Amino acid sequence: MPKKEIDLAYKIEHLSILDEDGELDSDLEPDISDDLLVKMHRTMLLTRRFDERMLTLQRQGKMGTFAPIKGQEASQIGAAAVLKEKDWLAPSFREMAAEVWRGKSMENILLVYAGFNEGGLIPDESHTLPVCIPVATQVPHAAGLAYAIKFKKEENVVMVFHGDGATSEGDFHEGLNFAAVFQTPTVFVCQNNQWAISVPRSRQTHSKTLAQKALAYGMPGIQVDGNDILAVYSAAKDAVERARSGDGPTLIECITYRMSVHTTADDPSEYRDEEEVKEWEKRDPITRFQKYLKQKDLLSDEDIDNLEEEIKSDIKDVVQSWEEKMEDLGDPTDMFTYQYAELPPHLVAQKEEFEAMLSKKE
Amino acid sequence: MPKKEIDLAYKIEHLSILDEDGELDSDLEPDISDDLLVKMHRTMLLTRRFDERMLTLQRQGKMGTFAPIKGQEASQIGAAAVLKEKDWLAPSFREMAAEVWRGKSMENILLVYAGFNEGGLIPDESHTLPVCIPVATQVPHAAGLAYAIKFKKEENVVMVFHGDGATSEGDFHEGLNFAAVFQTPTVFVCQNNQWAISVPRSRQTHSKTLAQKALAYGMPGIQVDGNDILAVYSAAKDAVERARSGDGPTLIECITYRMSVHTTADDPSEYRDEEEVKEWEKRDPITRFQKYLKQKDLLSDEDIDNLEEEIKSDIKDVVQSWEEKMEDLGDPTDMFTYQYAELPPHLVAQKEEFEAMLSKKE
Amino acid sequence: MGKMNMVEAINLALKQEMEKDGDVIVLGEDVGVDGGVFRVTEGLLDAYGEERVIDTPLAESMIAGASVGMAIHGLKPVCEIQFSGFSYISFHQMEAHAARYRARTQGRFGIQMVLRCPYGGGVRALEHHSESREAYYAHTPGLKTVIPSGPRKARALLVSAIRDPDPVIFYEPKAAYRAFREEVPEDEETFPIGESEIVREGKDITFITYGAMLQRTLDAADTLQEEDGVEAEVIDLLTVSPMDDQKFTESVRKTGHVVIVHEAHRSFGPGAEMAARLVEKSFLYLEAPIRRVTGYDVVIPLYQREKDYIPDVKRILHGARETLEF
Amino acid sequence: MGKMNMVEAINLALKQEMEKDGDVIVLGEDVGVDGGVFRVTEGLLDAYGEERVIDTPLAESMIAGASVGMAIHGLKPVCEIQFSGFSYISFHQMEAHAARYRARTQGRFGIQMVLRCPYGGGVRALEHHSESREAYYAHTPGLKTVIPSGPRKARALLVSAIRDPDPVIFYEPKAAYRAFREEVPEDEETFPIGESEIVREGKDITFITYGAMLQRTLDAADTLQEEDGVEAEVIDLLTVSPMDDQKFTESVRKTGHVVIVHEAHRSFGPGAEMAARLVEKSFLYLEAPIRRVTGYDVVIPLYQREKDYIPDVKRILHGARETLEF
Ligand SMILES: Cc1ncc(C[n+]2csc(CCOP(=O)(O)OP(=O)(O)O)c2C)c(N)n1
Ligand SMILES: Cc1ncc(C[n+]2csc(CCOP(=O)(O)OP(=O)(O)O)c2C)c(N)n1
Ligand SMILES: [Mg+2]
Ligand SMILES: [Mg+2]
Repeated sequence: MPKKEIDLAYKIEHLSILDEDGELDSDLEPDISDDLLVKMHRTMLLTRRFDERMLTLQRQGKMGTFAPIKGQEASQIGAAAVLKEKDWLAPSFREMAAEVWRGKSMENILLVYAGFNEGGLIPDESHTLPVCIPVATQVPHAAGLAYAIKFKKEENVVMVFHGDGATSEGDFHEGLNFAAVFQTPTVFVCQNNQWAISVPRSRQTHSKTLAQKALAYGMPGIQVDGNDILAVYSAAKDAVERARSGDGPTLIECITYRMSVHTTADDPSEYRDEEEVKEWEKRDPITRFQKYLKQKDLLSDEDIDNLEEEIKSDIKDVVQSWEEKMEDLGDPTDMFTYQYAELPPHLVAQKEEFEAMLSKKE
Repeated sequence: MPKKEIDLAYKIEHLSILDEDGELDSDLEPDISDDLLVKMHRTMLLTRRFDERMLTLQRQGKMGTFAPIKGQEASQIGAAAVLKEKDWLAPSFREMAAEVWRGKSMENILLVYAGFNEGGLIPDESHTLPVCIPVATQVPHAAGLAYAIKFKKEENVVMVFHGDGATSEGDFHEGLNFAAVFQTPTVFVCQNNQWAISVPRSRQTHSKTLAQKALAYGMPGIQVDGNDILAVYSAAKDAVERARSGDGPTLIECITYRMSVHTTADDPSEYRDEEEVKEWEKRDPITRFQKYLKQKDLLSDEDIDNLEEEIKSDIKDVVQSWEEKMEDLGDPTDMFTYQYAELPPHLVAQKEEFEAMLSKKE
Repeated sequence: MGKMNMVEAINLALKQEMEKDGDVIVLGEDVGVDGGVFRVTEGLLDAYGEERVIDTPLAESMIAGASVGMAIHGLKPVCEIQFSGFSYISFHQMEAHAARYRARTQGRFGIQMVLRCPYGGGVRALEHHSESREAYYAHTPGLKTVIPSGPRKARALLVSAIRDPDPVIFYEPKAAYRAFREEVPEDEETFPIGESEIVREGKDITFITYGAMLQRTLDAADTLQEEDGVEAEVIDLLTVSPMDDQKFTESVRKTGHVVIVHEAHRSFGPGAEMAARLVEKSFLYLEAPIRRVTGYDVVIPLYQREKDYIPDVKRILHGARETLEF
Repeated sequence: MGKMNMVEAINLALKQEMEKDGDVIVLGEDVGVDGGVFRVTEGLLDAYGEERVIDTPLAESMIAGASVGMAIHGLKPVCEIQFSGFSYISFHQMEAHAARYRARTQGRFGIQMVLRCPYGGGVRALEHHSESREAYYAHTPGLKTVIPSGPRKARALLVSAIRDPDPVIFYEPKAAYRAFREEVPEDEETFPIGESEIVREGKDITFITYGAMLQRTLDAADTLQEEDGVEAEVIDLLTVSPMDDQKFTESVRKTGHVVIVHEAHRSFGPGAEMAARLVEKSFLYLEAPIRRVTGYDVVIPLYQREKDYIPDVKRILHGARETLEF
């Protein structure tokens, strides 16, 4: 009776399959079709280049603030690749790679960052939620949405992304607790990119891992090498299968790195060492994955060159079509349109007032 | 490298010293002076009787809603007894026993529940915070206050009480995380009384224990038999010493039981079985502690009888003095007095308006 | 159905809507087994099971946030925050998401949810249990804020709120929960959100009020009639936002005098908006300053002094007479 | 000290107060090593160390709640919420505790804290970064809400706020952060909280405004002078709550015409309170309806359309001329 240890039922593990030197643990190698592997690689490269292009557009003043994803391609695509089309994805604000994987319009992404509400449109069939800016507030949505799925006896799951910083917010806590209590089909994917703006992971929380926060909810948690797309995929696959088969939620901590600025309004030299960035460049998720694909004869240097050309041209098209779209977006009365399903009288009046002002000369 | 378990540094233990049959684990028996033991017992009995008296007063319509403490005397007094006078105590709304232990005026407690703001007065020297109604919102206060203590290089600690339900709130999470990150001298005492109004512990969270939530913050956590005052005292003593010596916060989960209604506005027969209450009556913290004191020759049946008489008379005095006080509390303009350090002009005007109304006949 | 109090009427609305529409679900603290701390959700669990009547963990932000998530996938959550005084914990979910999701997604995802909570004084409760802070919600674009004054309207408005494609804050005046009974038709009844109602006609002075203040305003109107021979028009606002200013700005064209009555604090309260609209729309008809008979700008005192804070008939009469004598 | 922008001026206030009073501490997200996302807290960490300049975990409720705890034990926390759009996450801590602790403890524990946050549009930011919801705070008894319009006032008001024994919400108009420079005296300067200021005298019309709207209101006043020969009086509110209604209710006795200008939504916004006070205190002097030139009752659009939402000189002029021509 006196002092006895309690068995917590779960242990916290770290998973790595393809290490930074490209060494593979073939026992753990996930079974992924060649097509899928190639598509994963293409999207990693596409989103890396698109991210770079966005940075240029921002620096040129054509776009406002955005949060680059550089370095997190494996952490995002590895997880999202496990999802079926009807599964749901709830991003935070730094999951462009996952969103593009899910088929989100790149023009729309540009539109939003260029300050046009129209870019926020979610097409009717899409199960990818809009970007969520207030940190961690999307977490309870994912739990509630997954509840609705379970309620409707559908087989889909919800995957929600959030950062390391997000784990400090009350909404993270409340969302995970809800998901565990009701055993909803939710997969929480933490993009632990080591920084929350200027706050390093070590100051964000005193716990050794973020994965172990799952224990607070009686939920399985796992830490994976987030720059190892095979490890991310494997962990996500386990979690999604568990969720789909009714066995409840999982927390996955992806150890990755924000190789770029926090947002374009940020200057990381104020708070972090270039050395650290250099160290992480060696662990670049794309080059590592390329090594693997080459070993599997699914990729050659020539393929990469061709792909780079193709992507360049794709991005050019996107940017051009975005620029054209922007010219057509001329209707400022749009701000009244979607506030309510139907415009209430006071907004009808305010809209008229606004239109009258528009038509007045300076 | 592949899949390896992470050592979390902490394990979660359950502590019990004096079991429900009065069996003592003498290896673990804490070293408590006879005087203190006797005082602890007296306060347990006093607050049990006072609680009963309050219930009567409420049923007679002399007081409004309050939250009875019956059954939680050991969980509260065992923990608070470890504190020094200059340590701080931050209660929630169901810690009357701890508050009385700390010297809070019983008249004032009655005044607040009788709807008089005047009862909220905290005397100048007191380090016991007021009751906090919004669940878990006192938790960040305790963390911040402890930060201030550390900042001022004082040696005091802050003990904060909260319920099992409170662990689901975002503020619980954010407060514990802050305390762990800054290693503040805070002791979190969870009164796991099995119920949050009608929601049983098992539905509040999917984790096996509440103590294990400490792992999410890299903080030591321990579960104790909360009806065993020796176990509560021991765990609290360890935690307070750790906090005092600069080694940071601890979460203590006291397994206890709310033997009475949630509040006087509540009818537990709607949601829980009388059988369960019966089971817990066998584990009554007071009778158990009395067995122990008798074994130690610190208490006899005659002592108990005398004590009961003494307490009855003390409570009678308190109630009488409260009733007298109430008669003097005639100044309704009091509602303007403490809003700000100085009354701003609009409140000066509103107060005058109010006074003019008061002096008007119906 | 016969006479009902407001608790029973709200319960009826919930039951009938749940019966009719399988997507309507109820969630909150103690709404299931316990039937709600005010018994508003009594019997729902037995009738619709624990998948549709959810006792949640104790976490307001999650209650609102999970409701948003459910609404995204087509459910129609009616969530309860146990007391409005705790609804600020979930305020950011309502402000950042419930209110904005439709606009953010350019119409794809409207958040069809109702957030119910008891508000206001009058039940001898503890601190934080008696606030009237509807102005926070009313100032938030994308939300609608509804406050019924009696059983029949509560039932009809709640049905409308549940069917409304936008998020509705449904503030229930707890002082009116069991204060009186009204005939509530068994058959479905709705009442348009965004419409006020003239509940008493008169030509000399206009009272604008809502919630638990309606009854005492009507009492004051009767007294004015008897003692002063003054015919008061009384408007029950019913929806605080979007505010129907048509009826009251028209009423004043007839009466020239206005008294606004609410429990909420005066400064930056709903009455300020009414005053501003009156000046904007009926300036030339105002014959005297608009009087606001409201809660003071202080935290509502504990229950012994609550009556000093909350407007009563005496204060309403005083305000009216001052305006009339101006 | 020479000319400073608002960021530098606020930084100066923080530095000098921290220098003077060892109990003043700064906490928030990225306020330390990074110096704040707007650089407002730059240099403080180096000067005062990480015990007094605290980079907190990402948790707004904790930032406000821990500040309350610190203030209970005599520290004077100046906490930053990175953008006002995230301050609603901590709203319940301000409402339930910061605002009430003094009253709850019958005077024993006043919460001497300042909650700073950048608010308002104009910096090409993302969603949730451009709101003006000062009315939420202004409607909350126990809080004071201050909004400076330029560098010098920002510095003086922040010093006063830090020394104020009550909790002060300090809303910083981020559009004014670097918009212009002003002479800011090196020596200590304070400005009383709760006082507005007449920044331009005139006899024909009264403008009431604050924050980033002051400059464009002054521009409109100049245009009115030039083009219409109208002499406008402009009042800078400075403290939104407790609101100094004396200057503006007196001004209208002279001018008879009022235009209120703010970025916040119109309905249930600060302008409604001003209108109500004007009617209460200067009814007989109002010669025309009060015009509210404000943000519309819609979520502020992303930055391409922000200018359509925020009042500009053209709208202010239009409002003024309508009032004058009434
Ligand atoms: C509730 C809230 N607080 C503050 C911010 C400002 N902010 C934007 S991102 C960020 C850091 C987020 O860190 P993390 O969760 O690790 O995600 P990352 O940016 O690294 O992807 C902060 C503080 C915000 N968007 N929302
Ligand atoms: C934030 C908040 N939400 C809801 C309530 C209403 N309420 C009061 S006590 C309580 C249950 C608290 O449960 P627990 O934390 O276990 O404490 P206990 O009452 O068992 O002591 C609830 C829901 C509240 N006071 N505060
Ligand atoms: Mg991060
Ligand atoms: Mg409990």
